[in-house]
Amino acid sequence: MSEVSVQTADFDVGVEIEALSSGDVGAGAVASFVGLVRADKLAEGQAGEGVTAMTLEHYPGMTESALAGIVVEARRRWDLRRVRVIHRVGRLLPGERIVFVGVASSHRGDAFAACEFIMDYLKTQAPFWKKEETPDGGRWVDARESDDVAARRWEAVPGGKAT
Amino acid sequence: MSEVSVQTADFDVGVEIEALSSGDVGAGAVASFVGLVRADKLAEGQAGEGVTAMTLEHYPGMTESALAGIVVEARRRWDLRRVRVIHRVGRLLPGERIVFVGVASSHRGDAFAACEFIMDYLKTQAPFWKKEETPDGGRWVDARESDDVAARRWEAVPGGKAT
Amino acid sequence: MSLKVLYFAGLREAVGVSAENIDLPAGIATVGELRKFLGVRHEALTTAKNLRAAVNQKMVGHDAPVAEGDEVAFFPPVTGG
Amino acid sequence: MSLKVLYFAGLREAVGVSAENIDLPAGIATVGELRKFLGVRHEALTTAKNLRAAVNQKMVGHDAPVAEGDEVAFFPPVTGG
Repeated sequence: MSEVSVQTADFDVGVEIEALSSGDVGAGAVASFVGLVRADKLAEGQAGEGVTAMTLEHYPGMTESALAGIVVEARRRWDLRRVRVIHRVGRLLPGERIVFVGVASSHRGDAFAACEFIMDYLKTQAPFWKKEETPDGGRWVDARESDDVAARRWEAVPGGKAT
Repeated sequence: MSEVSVQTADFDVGVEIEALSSGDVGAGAVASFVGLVRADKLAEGQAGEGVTAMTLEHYPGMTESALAGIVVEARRRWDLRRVRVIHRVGRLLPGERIVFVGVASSHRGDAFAACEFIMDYLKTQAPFWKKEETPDGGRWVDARESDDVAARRWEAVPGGKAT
Repeated sequence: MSLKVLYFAGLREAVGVSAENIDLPAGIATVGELRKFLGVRHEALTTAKNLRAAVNQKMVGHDAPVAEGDEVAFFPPVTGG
Repeated sequence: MSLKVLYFAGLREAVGVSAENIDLPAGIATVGELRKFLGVRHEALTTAKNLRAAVNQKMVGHDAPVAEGDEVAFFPPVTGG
């Protein structure tokens, strides 16, 4: 199976996590993350504008290579076994899954760090853009400064695989 | 559903992760961890001793309250929504799931931190003990210094909920 | 020099074009110079804040070189995940 | 003073008992003193390294007090997860 998928379809979290360790005698730790469309976040918009859906645009081709590059960098930093990244595109409703990142490793420290690293880099390096739907029309989501901060903190952890 | 379970039965990771966000409009991030019985770890034992299974002993009553206490501490430190901890006891074979920790939050930073914190404290504070089975008999697993180190690093992050 | 230029998200909507093939005059050697040149016909390229760019599907700074046949993309800061 | 004492894992096997009710003589007021007293009959309590203890199902240090009716447990460092 490919490590990286960009797709409109939903994914099965249980199946994905199972596949990260199935048949791998050394996979003692699987860390994973699921990101969902928040309904309350949507409601944080301009007063009176209930947001009913979100559409994810992306840059076909670059998206996949950007995600694959982030996984390569994670493998350079930590001792990983299987890794899986899925990002959906197209129109999504509140509560729907957007993104899955799963990392298997021998030890939990590497699995946790790599999983969070991949999410932080995905947020700032992978070419996806969210547009919210409101009764008055669409609204592009602004990038968050906190995402840049989250990604930058890994620059201080440049390499050196954990033992 | 209870936040903490200690049980002999296996669990369904997909169902547990789904339950952490289902119907909760504010759950935008679900971080989770699955720990499994490693076959290669088992093989790290004394030469010639293939390990075929592992038995988890625990301290009934204290186990549940220790896990619940760790969750309380995680909630004090981070802004969390649903949390779920499952730990199996009894006899387990290589590749079988041992532990599940899942944390839902509005933001991924809190979900990741709390999930890893719960695992680190579980490893050093919850009364479980592993015994490996070998052809020559049983062997209790020694505690790892690295687990104490992992738990201690949270002492430098005493409180202050992330924004 | 001939290039393919792509626009995404809010910038795509403001420019009104998602992709175009451009014949460049001499003297345009970097992403920043290309942006300035294209800004004459697409005002949003001049006014957009924090505009990001990619050359051949790799994120680059505005001082990165552009060459014949490159695929250059301009877009706002990404917001996936 | 009467107490319930529990042993777990390798210590339980070495002691040969998982639980016992103990009547203590006067002068035993802490976990450490209880451990020393019980070590006379259970050698493993004296020789075990890094022995941990809990009183009424809460992990405590060896200077923690013990009182009538307490449930006191001794065990090796935990290895779950």
